[in-house]
Amino acid sequence: MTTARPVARQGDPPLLVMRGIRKTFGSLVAVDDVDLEVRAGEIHALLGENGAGKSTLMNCLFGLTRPDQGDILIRGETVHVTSPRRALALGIGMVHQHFKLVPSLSVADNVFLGSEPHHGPFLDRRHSHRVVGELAERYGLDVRPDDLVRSLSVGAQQRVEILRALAKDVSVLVLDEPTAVLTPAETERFFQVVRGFAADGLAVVLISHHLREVREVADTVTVLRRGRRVAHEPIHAVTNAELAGLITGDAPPADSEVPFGTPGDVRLRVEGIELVSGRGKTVVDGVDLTVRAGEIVGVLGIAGNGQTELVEAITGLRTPAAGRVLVGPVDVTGAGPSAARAAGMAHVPEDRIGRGMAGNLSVEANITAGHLGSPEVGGRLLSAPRIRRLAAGLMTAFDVRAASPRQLMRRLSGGNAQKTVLAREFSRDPDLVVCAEPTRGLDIAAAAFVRRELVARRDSGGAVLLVSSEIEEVVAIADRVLVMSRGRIVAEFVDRRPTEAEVGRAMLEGSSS
Amino acid sequence: ASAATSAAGGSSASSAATASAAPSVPAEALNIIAPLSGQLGDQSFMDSANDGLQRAAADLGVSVKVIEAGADDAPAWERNLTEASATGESGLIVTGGTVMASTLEKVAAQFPDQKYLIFDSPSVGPNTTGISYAQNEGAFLVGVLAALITTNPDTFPRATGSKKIGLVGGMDIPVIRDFAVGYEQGAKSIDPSITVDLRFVGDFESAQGAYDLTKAMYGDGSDVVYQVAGAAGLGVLQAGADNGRYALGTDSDQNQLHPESTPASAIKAVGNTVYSGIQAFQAGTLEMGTTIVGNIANDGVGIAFNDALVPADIQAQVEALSQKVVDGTITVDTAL
Amino acid sequence: MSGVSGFLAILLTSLVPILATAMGGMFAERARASNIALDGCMLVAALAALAVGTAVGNPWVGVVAGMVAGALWAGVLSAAVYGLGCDLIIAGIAANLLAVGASLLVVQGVLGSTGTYAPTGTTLIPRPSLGFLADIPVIGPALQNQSALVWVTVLVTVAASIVLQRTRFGLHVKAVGESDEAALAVGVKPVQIRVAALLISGALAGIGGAYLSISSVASFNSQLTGGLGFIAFAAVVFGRATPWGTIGASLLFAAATSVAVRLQGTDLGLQQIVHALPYVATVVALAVQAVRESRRRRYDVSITQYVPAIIPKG
Amino acid sequence: MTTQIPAPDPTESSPRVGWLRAGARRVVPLGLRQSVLAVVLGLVVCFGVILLVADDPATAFSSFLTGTFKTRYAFGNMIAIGTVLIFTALAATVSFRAGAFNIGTEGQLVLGGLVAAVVVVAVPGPGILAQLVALVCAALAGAAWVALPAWLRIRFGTNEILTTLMFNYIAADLALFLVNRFFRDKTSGAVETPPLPTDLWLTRLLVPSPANVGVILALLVAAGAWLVFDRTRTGRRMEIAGVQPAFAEYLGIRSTRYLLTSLLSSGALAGLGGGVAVLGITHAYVSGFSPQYGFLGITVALIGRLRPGGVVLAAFLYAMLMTGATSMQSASNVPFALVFVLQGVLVLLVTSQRIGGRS
Ligand SMILES: Nc1ncnc2c1ncn2[C@@H]1O[C@H](COP(=O)(O)OP(=O)(O)OP(=O)(O)O)[C@@H](O)[C@H]1O
Ligand SMILES: Nc1ncnc2c1ncn2[C@@H]1O[C@H](COP(=O)(O)OP(=O)(O)OP(=O)(O)O)[C@@H](O)[C@H]1O
Ligand SMILES: [Mg+2]
Ligand SMILES: [Mg+2]
Repeated sequence: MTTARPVARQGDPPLLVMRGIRKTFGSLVAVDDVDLEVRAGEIHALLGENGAGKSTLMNCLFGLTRPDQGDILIRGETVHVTSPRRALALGIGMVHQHFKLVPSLSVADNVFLGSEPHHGPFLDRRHSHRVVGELAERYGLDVRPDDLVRSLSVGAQQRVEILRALAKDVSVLVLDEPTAVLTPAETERFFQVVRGFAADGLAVVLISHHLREVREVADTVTVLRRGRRVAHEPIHAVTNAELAGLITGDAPPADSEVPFGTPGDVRLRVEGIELVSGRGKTVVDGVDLTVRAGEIVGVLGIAGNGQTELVEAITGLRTPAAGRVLVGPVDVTGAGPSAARAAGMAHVPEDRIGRGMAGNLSVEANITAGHLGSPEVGGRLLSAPRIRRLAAGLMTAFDVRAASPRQLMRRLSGGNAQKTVLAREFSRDPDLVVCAEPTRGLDIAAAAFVRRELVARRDSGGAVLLVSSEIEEVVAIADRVLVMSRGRIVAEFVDRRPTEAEVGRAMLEGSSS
Repeated sequence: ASAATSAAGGSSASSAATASAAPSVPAEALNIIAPLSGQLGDQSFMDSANDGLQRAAADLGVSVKVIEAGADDAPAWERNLTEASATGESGLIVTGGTVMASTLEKVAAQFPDQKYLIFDSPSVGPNTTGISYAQNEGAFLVGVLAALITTNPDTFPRATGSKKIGLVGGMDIPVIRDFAVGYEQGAKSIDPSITVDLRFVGDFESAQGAYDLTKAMYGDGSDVVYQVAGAAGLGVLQAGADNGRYALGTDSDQNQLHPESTPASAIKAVGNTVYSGIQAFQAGTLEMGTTIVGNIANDGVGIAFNDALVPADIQAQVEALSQKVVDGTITVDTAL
Repeated sequence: MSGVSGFLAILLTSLVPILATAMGGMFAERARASNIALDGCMLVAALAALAVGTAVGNPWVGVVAGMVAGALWAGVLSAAVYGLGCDLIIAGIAANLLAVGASLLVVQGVLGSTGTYAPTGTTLIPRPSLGFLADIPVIGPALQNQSALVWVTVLVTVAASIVLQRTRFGLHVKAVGESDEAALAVGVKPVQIRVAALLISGALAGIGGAYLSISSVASFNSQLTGGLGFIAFAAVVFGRATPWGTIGASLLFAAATSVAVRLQGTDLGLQQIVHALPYVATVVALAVQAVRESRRRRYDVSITQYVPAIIPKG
Repeated sequence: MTTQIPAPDPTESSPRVGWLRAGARRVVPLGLRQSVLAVVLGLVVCFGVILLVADDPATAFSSFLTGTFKTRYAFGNMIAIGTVLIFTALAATVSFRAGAFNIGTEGQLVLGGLVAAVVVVAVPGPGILAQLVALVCAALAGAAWVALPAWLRIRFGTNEILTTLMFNYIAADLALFLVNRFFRDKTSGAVETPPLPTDLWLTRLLVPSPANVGVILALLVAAGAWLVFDRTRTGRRMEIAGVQPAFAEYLGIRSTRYLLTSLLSSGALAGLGGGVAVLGITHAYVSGFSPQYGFLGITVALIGRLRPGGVVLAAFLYAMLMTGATSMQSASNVPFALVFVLQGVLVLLVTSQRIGGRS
C-alpha cells in the first residue's frame, strides 16, 4: 500500500533506504549508525578504507548478517531481510567481493542456485539455460550456460555472479568491488553493463577503491570511515582530492618518507624461472631478478599474474620447470624450504593462516617453531623454561598481544598473528627476507609497524623481496619496483620512487585477461 | 516324525525349560556355572548344549547359570572360567567348545579342587572330564546319505545325478576339516567317483554369505550340500530350499527348518551327553580325568533322517554302513 | 546354469548390499558429510528389518523398518556431528561401535535371544520368477529367482542417480559439498542439506542391511555385515561419489566377492586367502585411484587449505 | 588500493570427494574436565541401560563398578587388559598426533601376536632373550603391516582410514591361513599354536591372574612416548607436521617423513601389544586372543587426550570397566554388550566440542 510519496530533492523517492544501521562483532563496531539512500536509476558509490564497514553494511542489506539496529526500506516499506533468499525475493541482488560460486556446477546451475526453475522436484534446465542465454545477450555478458564455472576465467566468473543477480529480477543491485579482479578492458565493458542496469531503472550500489572508476560511472557517493558515514554527496560536488581526504580521514598518511638504502652484495638471484600449472598453463614465464643486501625490491602485480607461484618457487615450496634460484652463493633450486632457510632466507608467506602458522598450537609453539634447530630451545632435550623465555622475549620485541603465550594461535587477531610470523622469521636474523602481502588485512597501525620492520631489516643490511598487490605500500618503501604481469616482469623502476599512477598503468597494461 | 538313530530327538530349543537359576534351590543342591566359548542362538551346537543344561535344571533340580562370551574373545573365556572357579560355589563347571580346551587346561590346573565337565574336547586335566565327539563318524553317515542322494535321482527328485556333493564350512579350522574328511570318506564308500566341493564362508556368522556360497555350489552341480557353519549354516539350509536341491543339517536336528529340502541332519548329541554327564556327576559316577567319547556306537553322534524325504531302504543302507563303523569293519579317518 | 550365469548370479546377490548402501553413501559424500557409519546403519537396519518383518509378518514392512532404522542411526550420527560438535569421522567410528552394542542389547534384552537371532516363521522377500524371460541365454538364468530386493536396488540406484543429477535437492547437495559460502549466499542451508543427505545414506544402507537379514535367510547377528558397509564406503570413494563411478566401483567389489566364491570351488588350497579377495580388491582400487589423482595434480597449486582441527589442544 | 584476491583459482581442480585428499586432522580432545565429564555421562547412560534391562539394577551396577576390586584375580585381569590397551592406545595416539588415522591397529596387533608366538619358541637360549627377540619381531610385524597403507598415503594420498581398515580383514585371513598351514597345534581342534612352556611366559604378577611384567614395559614405553612428544625436537616437528602439514612444509619440516615414522611406530606399538598379549596373557597364539584391543585403543587414546599420561590412566580405567562388565555379567542378567555401548558413547562425548568445553 503506497502512501503519500515524500518529494525527493532529485525527483524520485529513494528505492532503497537504510537507516541507522549498526553492526558490531564483539567489541568491534563494524558499522555505526549508517544511513544510505539510493534511487532507481542511480549508481551509488560506497567508498572507504579496508575495514571501513562497506561489505558489512551490504551484507546486512543482503541478509548475510543481521544488523544490531536500524531499518531497511524498499520503496518506502520497511522490510526484514532475514536471509539471502528473502533478499532476492525482495528484489535485492548482490555480487560479492569474494565470489560465491560452486566451481563444479555449470553457469546456469550457479545462476539459479537456491531458486531453481523446476517441474515438481526436477530441475527445469531448459528454462534456466534459456534465461541465462537471454540475459547474457541482453546485457552483453559473454558466458555460455553450460560451461562449468571452474573452467572460466576470473572475469567470466564475475559475469556469472552478475547474471545471478539479474536472473532474480532485482531492483537493487549491490556490486562489491567488482572491478578488483578485472582487466582494464573488462572493466570498461563492465561499466557499460552497469550503466545499462541504471538505465533499466535499477538502483545500483557500487563499492570500489578506484576513484577514477567511481567518477566515471557513479552519480552519488557515500563515504564510510571506521564504520561511520562521513560524506554523502553527488559525485560532481566533490573532487578526487576531497574524496581521498574523506576516505583516509584528516590525518596524513602514517608513513613518513622512507629514504633509499645502500645496496651491497647480491643476496638473491633468480634466473629464468618457469612454472607450469597442472593444466599445462605457464604461470611464471622466465623471470629474472636479483635482490641485494640493503635493498628492498618490490614486485607488484594484479592477483593471479604469477606472483604467488614465483614466491613459492623462490622459497622452495615449488620446483620450477626451468631456471635457478640462488640464495647468496647457494643454489637452492628445487631443494625445498629447508635448503633455502639454511642458506639464510626467511619467508613471510601470503597465506598466513594456512602456511604461516598452526592455529591449533599455542602462540609460544608458533613463535619458536623456526628455532627448533637452534640451541636457544634446549640441548639434546628441549627445555621448557628456555622456550618460554625465548617466546616471551619475541612477543615483547614484536609487540604481540596475546592473553598468554599458551593461548591458541588462531585466537589472535590478524595483526597480532602477522606480528608473530614476523617475530619468528626476523629473529633468525636472516640475510634475505621474502615477504608476500605482508600487510593484507591489517589495520593502518599494524601495517605501518610491518613496513617499519621491513625498512629496519634493510637498514641493518638485510635484503628484502616484497611481493604485494598494494601499490601504495610498495612504492612507499621499495628501492626498486618490478611489475609482474602474465608471469613476466613487464616493467622496472630503478633509482626513483614511481608514482602510483605510473605503476598502476604498467600493471594494467600488461595484464592478463 | 524323525527317526533318529541317536537319542537326540526333541532337541529343538522350544522344548527347553525356561526355569533355571531359581534362588529357591536348596543349599545342598548342585550349583552349575557354564561359561561358554560363544553365544547361544545358533540353533545348533551351542543351543544343543544349552538344551541339555536347561533340561538338567528342570529335571535334576540343579541350578544352572550360563555365561556367554564373544566367539572371538579368548581372554573373556579365561576370565569367565576363572571367575566361576574362584567363587568356589559351583560343584561342577560345565564348559565347551574345542577352542575352550587350552584355556580350561590352564585354568583347571589352578583350581585342583574344582571339577569341570568340558564338551567337545578330551579331558585336559585330572579334575576335568571331557566329552568328545567323533564328528568324523557323524559326517561319515551324512556323507553316505549324500552319495546315495546324488546317485539316486529317481528317489530324490531334487537331485540331478551329478555325482557331486558339497560341504560348507564356517572357517577353515581343524574341526571342520575333521567333518570334511568323514564326509568325503562316507561318500566315496558308496561311489568313489563322487566329488566333494568344499568351501568356507570365512566366519560362522554371515548367513547371507553362506547362502550365496551354497547357491554357487548348486550352480556348479552339487546335488546336496552339508553345512558345518554354525549360525551361518542357516543360509545353507535356506539355499537348499530355494534352489531346488538338498541341504544337510548339523549338530542338532535341523530337518524341520526346511522339511522339503533337508533329508537329514548329522547329530552331535551335545545336549544329551551334557545332561547325562550332569546326571552322572550327581550320582557320583562321573570320573575325572577321563574322556567320554560320543561316537556312533554310543549314540553320541548319529544321523537324524527326515522320513518324508528318505525312504526306508535308503535309511537301511546308511544303517548298514553305520553298523560297519560300530563293529570296526570301517575306520573313519580323522583330521585331528 | 552356465559358469557365466552362475558368476553373474552371485555377483548380483553380492551387489545388492554394496550398491544400495553405496548409493546412499554417495549423497553423504557429495554433501561433504562422509558417512563412515554405513556399516553401523546396515547393522541396526538388518535387526530392525528382521524383528519388525517377523512381528508384522510382511517382509516389505521389514524393509521399510530397516530403512527407518538406518536413517535413525544416521540421525544419531548427524546429532553427534552437528549437535554435539564431534568430528565426522570419529563420530562415525563411534556410531559403528554403538550399533554393535545396541543391536546386541536389543537382541538380548528385547528379543530374548542371544548371539544369533533367528526367529522362525519369518516371511522372506519374494523371489520373482521371470517366466519365459528366464530362457534368455546367460542373463536369464542369472536373473531368475533373484530376490525382489535386487530389483528394488536397481530402482533405487536409478532414482538416486536422478535425484543427484536432476533435482533441486541434488543440486543443493553438490553445492553444499563444494562451498558452504556459495550455498549460504543463495539461502541454501548447508547443515540442513547435510543432515538430509546423511539420513538418505542411512535409509539406503537400511536396504542393504535388510537384504542381509530378511532376503535369503531370516537371521541376525552382530557380525553379519562382515565389513560390507566399509566396502560400500570404499566404493563411494573409489567412484568419486558420482553415480556411474559408484555403480562401477560397487560392481567391481561385488565381482571380487563373486570371484572369491568361484575360486573356492577350484581347489587352490588357499581358501582363507581367497576370502580376503574383496578386501584386497578394495585396497588395490583405492591405491589405483590415488595414483591417478596424484598424477593429475602433480604440478597443481599447492594445497594449503587446512581442514580445521577437530578440537583444540587442552 | 585494492587488496583482494577473491577469485578461486580456476586452474585448481576442486576436490570432489571431501577428505579423499587426506589433510591434517587433529583429534585432540578438549580439557581434562571433558574427559571426566564424558566418563561420568557415559556411566550415566550405562546406568540407564542397566535400569532398563536388569532384573536387579543395583547389583548389576555395583558389580560393574566394583567388580574389579573384589578379587585379586579380577584386579590382575584389569592390569593385564590395561597393559595391552596402553600399547594399542599409544599406537592410536602416535598416528593421530601425526595427523593420520591408523584404524588398522587390530590387524597389526593380531599379526604381532602371531609372530611373537612363533618366534619365541624358535629362538634358542634363555627365556628372557627369546621373549625380547619375539617382542621385537612382533613390533616389526606390526610396523610391516602398516607400511603399505602408510606408503600409499604418503606417496599418493590414499585414504589411510579405509586401507588400514581393510588390512584388518586381510590380516585376520592371513593369520588364519598361516596358523592352519604352518603353526597349528596339531593336538588341538582349535586354531591355535601349541601352548608356550611356562619359562617363555612373561613373568606373572598377582598369580593366578594374567597380569604380567608387560605392564612395566607398557609404562616404560608410555614414558618414552612422553619424552619424545614433549621433550624432543622430533616430537615437536611431528606435532607441527600433524597439526598443519602446510606450515610444516613451509618451515622445511619433511612432514611425510614424520608421518611415515609415526605410522610405522604406530604399527610397531600395536604389534608389540599383540606380542605382550600372547606371551603374557594367552600364552599361545589363539584365534580370538584379542577382544578388539586395537579398536578399544582408539577409544582409550581419545579419553586419554592423546597424551601418554592420560592414555595410561584411561587404559586402566577402561580395563576396569571391562572387568567390571565381566563381573556384572556373572552377577546379573546384563550382557557384556553394554561395554560396546559405553565405548561408543564415550567416544562421542569425549570428542564433542560442545560438552564441558572450556573456550
Ligand atoms: N564476520 C565478522 N566477524 C568479525 N569481524 C568482522 C566480520 N566481518 C567483518 N568484520 C570486521 O568488520 C570490519 C568491517 O569489515 P568490512 O568487510 O565491512 O570492511 P570493508 O569496508 O568491506 O573492507 P574492504 O575494503 O577490505 O573490503 C572489519 O574490521 C572487519 O574485520
Ligand atoms: N567471528 C567473530 N565473531 C564475533 N566477534 C569476532 C569474530 N571475529 C573477530 N571478532 C571480534 O572482533 C574484534 C576485532 O577482531 P579482528 O580480528 O578484526 O581484530 P583487529 O582489531 O582487526 O586486530 P588486528 O588489527 O590485529 O587485526 C575482536 O574483538 C574480536 O574478538
Ligand atoms: Mg569489503
Ligand atoms: Mg583485523
